[in-house]
Amino acid sequence: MNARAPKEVVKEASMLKQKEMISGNYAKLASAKEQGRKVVSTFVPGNLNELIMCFDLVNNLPEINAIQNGMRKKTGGYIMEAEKRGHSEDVCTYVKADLGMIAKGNLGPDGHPLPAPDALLLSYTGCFTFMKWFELVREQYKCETLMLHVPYEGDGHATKNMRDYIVKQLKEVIIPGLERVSGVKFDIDRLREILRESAKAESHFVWVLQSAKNKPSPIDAYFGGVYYVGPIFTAFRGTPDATEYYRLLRGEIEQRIANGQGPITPDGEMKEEKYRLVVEGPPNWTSFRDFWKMFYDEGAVVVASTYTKVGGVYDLGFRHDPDHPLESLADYCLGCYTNRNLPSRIDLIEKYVNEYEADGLLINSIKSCNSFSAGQLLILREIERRTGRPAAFIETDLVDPRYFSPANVKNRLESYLQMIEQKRRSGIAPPAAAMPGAAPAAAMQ
Amino acid sequence: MTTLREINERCSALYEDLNFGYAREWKAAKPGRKVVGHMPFYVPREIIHAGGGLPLGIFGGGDQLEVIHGDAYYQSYICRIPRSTIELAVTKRLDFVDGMLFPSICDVVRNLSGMWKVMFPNVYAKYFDVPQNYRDDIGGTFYINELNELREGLGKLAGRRISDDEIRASIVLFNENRRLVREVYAFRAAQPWKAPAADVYLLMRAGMTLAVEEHNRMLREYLDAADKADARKRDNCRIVVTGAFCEQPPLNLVKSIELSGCYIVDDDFLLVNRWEQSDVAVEGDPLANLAHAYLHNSAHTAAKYEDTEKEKGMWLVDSVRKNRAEGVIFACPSFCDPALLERPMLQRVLAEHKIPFVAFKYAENSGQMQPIREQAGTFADSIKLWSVQ
Amino acid sequence: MVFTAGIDVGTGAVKTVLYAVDGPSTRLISKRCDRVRQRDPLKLAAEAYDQSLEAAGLKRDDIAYCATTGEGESLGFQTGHFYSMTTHARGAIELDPASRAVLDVGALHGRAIRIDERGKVVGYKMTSQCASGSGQFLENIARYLGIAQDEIGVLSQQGASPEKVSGICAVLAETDVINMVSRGISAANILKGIHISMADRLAKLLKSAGTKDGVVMMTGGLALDGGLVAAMRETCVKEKITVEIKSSPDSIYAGAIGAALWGAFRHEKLSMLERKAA
Amino acid sequence: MRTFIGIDLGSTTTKAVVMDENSAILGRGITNSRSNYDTATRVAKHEALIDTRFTLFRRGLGAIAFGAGLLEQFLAELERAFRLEQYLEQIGDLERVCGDNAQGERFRDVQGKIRDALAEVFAQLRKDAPALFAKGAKRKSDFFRDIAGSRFMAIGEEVAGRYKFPFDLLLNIYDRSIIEVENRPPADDESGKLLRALDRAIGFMPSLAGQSADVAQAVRASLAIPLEETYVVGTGYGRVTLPFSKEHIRSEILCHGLGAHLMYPETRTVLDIGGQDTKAIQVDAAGIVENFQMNDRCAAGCGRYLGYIADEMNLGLHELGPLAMQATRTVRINSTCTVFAGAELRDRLALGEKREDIIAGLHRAIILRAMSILSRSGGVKDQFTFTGGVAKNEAAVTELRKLIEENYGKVAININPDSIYTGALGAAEFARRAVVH
Ligand SMILES: Nc1ncnc2c1ncn2[C@@H]1O[C@H](COP(=O)(O)OP(=O)(O)O)[C@@H](O)[C@H]1O
Ligand SMILES: Nc1ncnc2c1ncn2[C@@H]1O[C@H](COP(=O)(O)OP(=O)(O)O)[C@@H](O)[C@H]1O
Ligand code: SF4
Ligand code: SF4
Ligand code: SF4
Repeated sequence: MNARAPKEVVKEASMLKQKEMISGNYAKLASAKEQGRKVVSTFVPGNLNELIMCFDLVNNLPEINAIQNGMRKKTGGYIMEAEKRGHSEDVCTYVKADLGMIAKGNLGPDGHPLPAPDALLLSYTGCFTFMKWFELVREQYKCETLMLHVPYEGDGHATKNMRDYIVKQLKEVIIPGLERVSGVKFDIDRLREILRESAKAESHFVWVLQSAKNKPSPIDAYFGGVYYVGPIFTAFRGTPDATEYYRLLRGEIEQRIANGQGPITPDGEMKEEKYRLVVEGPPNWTSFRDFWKMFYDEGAVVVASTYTKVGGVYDLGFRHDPDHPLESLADYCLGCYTNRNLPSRIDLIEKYVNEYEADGLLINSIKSCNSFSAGQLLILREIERRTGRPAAFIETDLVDPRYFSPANVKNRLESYLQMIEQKRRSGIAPPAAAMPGAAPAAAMQ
Repeated sequence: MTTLREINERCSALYEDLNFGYAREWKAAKPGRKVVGHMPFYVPREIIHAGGGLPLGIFGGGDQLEVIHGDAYYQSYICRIPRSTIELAVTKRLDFVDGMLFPSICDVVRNLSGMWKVMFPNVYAKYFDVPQNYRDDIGGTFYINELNELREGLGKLAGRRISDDEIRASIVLFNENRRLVREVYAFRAAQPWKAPAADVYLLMRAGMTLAVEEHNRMLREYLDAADKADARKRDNCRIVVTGAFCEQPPLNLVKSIELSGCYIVDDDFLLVNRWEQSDVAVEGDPLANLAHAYLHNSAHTAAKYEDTEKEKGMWLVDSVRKNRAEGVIFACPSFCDPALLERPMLQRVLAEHKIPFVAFKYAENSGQMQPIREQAGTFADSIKLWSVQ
Repeated sequence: MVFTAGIDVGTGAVKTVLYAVDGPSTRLISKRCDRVRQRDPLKLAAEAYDQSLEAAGLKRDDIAYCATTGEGESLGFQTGHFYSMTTHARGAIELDPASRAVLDVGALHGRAIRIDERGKVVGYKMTSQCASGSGQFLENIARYLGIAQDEIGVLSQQGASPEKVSGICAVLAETDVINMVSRGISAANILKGIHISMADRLAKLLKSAGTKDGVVMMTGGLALDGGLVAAMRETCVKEKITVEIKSSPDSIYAGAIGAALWGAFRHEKLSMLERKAA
Repeated sequence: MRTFIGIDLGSTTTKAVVMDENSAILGRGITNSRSNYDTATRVAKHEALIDTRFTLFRRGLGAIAFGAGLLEQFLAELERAFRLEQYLEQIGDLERVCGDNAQGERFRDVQGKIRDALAEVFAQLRKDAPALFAKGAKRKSDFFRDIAGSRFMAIGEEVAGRYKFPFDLLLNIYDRSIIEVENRPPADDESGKLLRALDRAIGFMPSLAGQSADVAQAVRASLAIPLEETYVVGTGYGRVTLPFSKEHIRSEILCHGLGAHLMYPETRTVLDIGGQDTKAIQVDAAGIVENFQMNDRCAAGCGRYLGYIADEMNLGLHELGPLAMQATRTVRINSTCTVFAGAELRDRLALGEKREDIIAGLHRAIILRAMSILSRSGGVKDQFTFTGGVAKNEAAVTELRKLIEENYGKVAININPDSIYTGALGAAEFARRAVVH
């Protein structure tokens, strides 16, 4: 990738730290069985990492495996394998990448075998597919499956009924289940301790995301952001390692702000910030670098993204709360990005476009993910209407290389950026509240 | 006496009417009447009815609706039903609908509920969640509270509180409806040549539009008339269709399956009216009774969590046995995650029980039936040629 | 001994065969293939059937079972209809009893059908909506390249460094090909590239239909394209699918043959039931 | 003089527009992309420059006092004479190549016959040529491939019949040779051809007799004006293959938006249906793109769809629209997959539907798809401009007008005979703006 770069880009301390953390977790997974440790598989959105830690369980995250495999270009084969075994080409490719990986020997992204889980902790948060996914995995392992049903915030807010329902499930289904699997007795004070640590990292993390309000932005809140969310969305939230990671990261970013520097890219530092974008939707992983390059080559920086909120919308103020441990877990699950209804998602994006002074919104629509994708075209329209800034739409997939068409993505992205540029040059301010959806909206009253 | 042909024509007319003339007339007949639409799948229609409302099933646009604006809201890789539903709405075909319920079936319908709120802020739009935990003290409690919230919402729409007694009375009527529906299914399973799949489908579809009292009458008339039908039994095999619980197949597909040599003896089209599989108790707290029926005695589909691995798919095996079917056809909408992710699990169970199956996908507006006939026909051929007679 | 007929009404051509069947012994009396071109395939089928009978000195009444397949359901005078996969399966067994799978590639479709030794379909996979791997596409490209139908196979096998075409869509694939011509890629390499792309898709179908080994009989129009057959063999080696790809000069008749033979089978069964009933 | 050139490298056709520094269009050129992108670019530009010469002739001849309509008549005569020269040159090339291609193994048994037959075919082609370019003659297409091809087929079939060998052989030689001929960059003796055409045109116009020297003088003078390619901008589907640096390439969306704005400044919505893509573009009062949508990777429902249908029915593209206009009802077609268009057609024919009704249904299907894309881009606003090759199809246009009115009420709809050049026009303007502020 950086073959032409004069020298290897220096890895910053935070990068090294994260690398070490991730490989540490994979090593823990690989040796779990020898060490007699129990493994639990669970999902990122609404994950109960603090609770899992209370039972000394090792955390295996199938979505993260799929991402890592995607970046290593292994998922194409896995998906084929799953399709060969009867899965439709229409369905979520995370699921197929996971099942294909299991079918092909269950080697983790680092090449070491992954252990069979002792329990599946099915956090049904923000995505219906999770439920089917773990039913399918359960079929393979025949292991205990603990279902935590998180109701959807259909009316835009959590209700007492929802919260009570989750807390009750935690108390009567999840905690007893984890006790059974791990043989460890639940200790609420231990949970409080871990939650306290989580909250620290969470505050650092929010600072990191909000640093993008600077001009130029010292970070890319999407392509860089997916690295920054790593510790807090996965097996590390609640560990001192995570707090340390964010402390390091924060230091580095402070330095970049002081120097007036832009984000670091795989090809070195970004020279000029020409466009500031908000991005909705997950990235494509199989061509992640190429995808990113299309942005930084044009001087486009992502200043805020919704994908970095799938594991919690911390910038709206939520923190894990040691004083209300189970209730705050419930609130955390309820508040993940994809568990918020569509109007709330639109409000959030609108806020980002305004607060981060973005040139517009770019939606990366993912073929796999109905949870994100269904309704994005309305989001696009609403944001244009409310902010008067242009939005654009590209289509890719998470981990299915068949659905990443570089020429197509580049064409749309370039057209979009040139459009922003042309508008600027003509000196015409974006027409306030121009209603591009005029006609159909008229039909809607 | 109403003839089969008359019933059939009435049902076809209701099915083809994309302007929902019947519901409009029903609403206009008395001031203050409310129509509450719902997407396919389960919603407690009793509560709508108890509030004096008409539950109206919105099952997409079928193959006759030209979708122009709907595509503006959905990418090509999302199933058809939400886009045709949006098309119905933006072309003002649903402008008389006072409320919309979006059952908990998948992320697409879930997000559609939010789109409705944005696009039609004056309509009562609710995402109606159901528990995936089946313990009375956990999921049950949650559900009763949700039902109460729905009762309040619909009460506001009706302009009054919906009483327990009213709900009880509705439960009685809907129990009757479900009983008759079960009877029609049983009749067809016994003599499928007398109850062609397309006719039964239209009869059930009518129930998504008509007032329940009227549909009950129609079902009774149908049973009478169909029994007397003079139809020749054909050399067809008997199959169960599954996977079509949300976006509906085009009528031609239902016909094609039968034409290519398969009698449909059970299916999961329009599960709404067969959701509770036996009577809902009438005495006592009606919401608790509805919750109880939901938790312990409702249909199995991909949208529900199966909490016991051993039980996975057994309902399908049971249906095959009970209806003496010789095979299963999986007909799933293209891009339907719930149906398509469920499919391999069900297929494994069928294979374990040595029940043959075949699978294909459709869209509500699929035009070319040739590949469908080909697959259903080959399936029928193989059962016919190889069955041990 | 009984006479049976099989009529395969396809999108590209109507195939008609007559058989004499005596228990397990089967004899092909006649076969003919009529290109549909711009004609009405049903009328064409009726004519072809009558002319076949006449040439064989038979009348319609002499035929114990006349079976249609393909799109012949609405022909009207047949005794019964069997669906294509059923008939291709039986046809493949007739062409080579060792066949355990059929690859049926025609004008607009591709199917992999897994069968058992009795010719029963045990699994299948068809190409879906998108059709860059269809015969029609190949025909269009060949014309564009200025290559006659019978040359395609020979030329393709001379392609030493084939260029792959995109698999998404025939329209886009066409653009790919035009691009190649403009880059000076030879016709042989282009054709070979198309054959390889088609073979890739078909191999995938084969795999997902569950075929792992044994004889795979290619049927349908494209079984006669030596280039495709060769590419199929290479692809199977490359993909480590240990099957033996075969094709027969009568491959194009597989559907009609299967129909005629299933007709005989059904006739036997029905007469048996009648005897039992009597 | 300074010229600014825009090139739109489309999937089906390549268009070029030459502009002067005042945004006046000097010339337009179009060619088939279905041969070679480089060549197509060169040919289109070349054609546009020739067209530019004609504009210069017109300007140059403006000083001469002509009788009523005489100037137009003369220019038309000149153009026809020039096209004929051009055509004959290419026929010569084609004959040579066909001769070479007839040497192959395949033709050994009939070599003699083929040689004689080819000679006869080409003699006839030459003989027919002047009539093709005579006043008022209608040509099947503007592209050599199509004009020469259809004549070749017609004559070839008859000749092969007489010589008693399969016509397929001749067809095959033609198919082979035409690619080679198409891929040959234009020979650069344009002034020569123009001057020969000048002589011929003057010869045809006795009414000019008195002024012929002045006319020739003016034409020669215009021909001598050097055309400087000041700035070139490329756009279109194949723009990435253009050997241009990044500053010289613009997205086709922007170019279409700007081009439509130049033609109709009041335009707010633009629809372009080309061979492989459909674009809906919203522009503001300055021609700046506000929003756009394109079809996804699937080529369903684009121009090529009509091409497949035409091929399937053995019709020319331009015959399709008129046929659809004869429909009495419109058959509902739900799939616009290009590849299966033929199958769908056969299916419907088998069900007993009438040919024209089905064709009408297919047209409606395309337009419905375009309507969806329009709706997705933000609907249709006054004024609406329809561009791209499909805008030449009257059935498509009729259907579109109907649907627009139904869905968006009365909206002014602009369709320009030169709408196919919209993208190239926008590109030329971008080229001009890059230099002139
Ligand atoms: N939108 C559609 N309309 C009609 N038929 C469809 C549609 N989508 C898919 N099909 C049919 O489904 C079949 C593909 O099924 P299959 O390949 O088994 O699906 P999957 O890849 O999901 O397993 C094809 O035969 C095709 O005819
Ligand atoms: N004379 C005509 N009549 C009808 N349709 C035409 C005509 N000429 C071109 N077309 C249509 O226009 C399409 C090409 O459009 P064009 O805008 O040139 O495409 P592109 O820009 O992609 O090259 C053809 O596929 C054809 O369907
Ligand atoms: S559908 Fe989306 S949220 Fe759900 S598992 Fe797939 S990628 Fe994740
Ligand atoms: S068809 Fe399937 S994916 Fe589509 S809305 Fe219905 S359940 Fe959801
Ligand atoms: S991609 Fe091509 S073959 Fe596939 S549906 Fe679209 S037009 Fe048809």
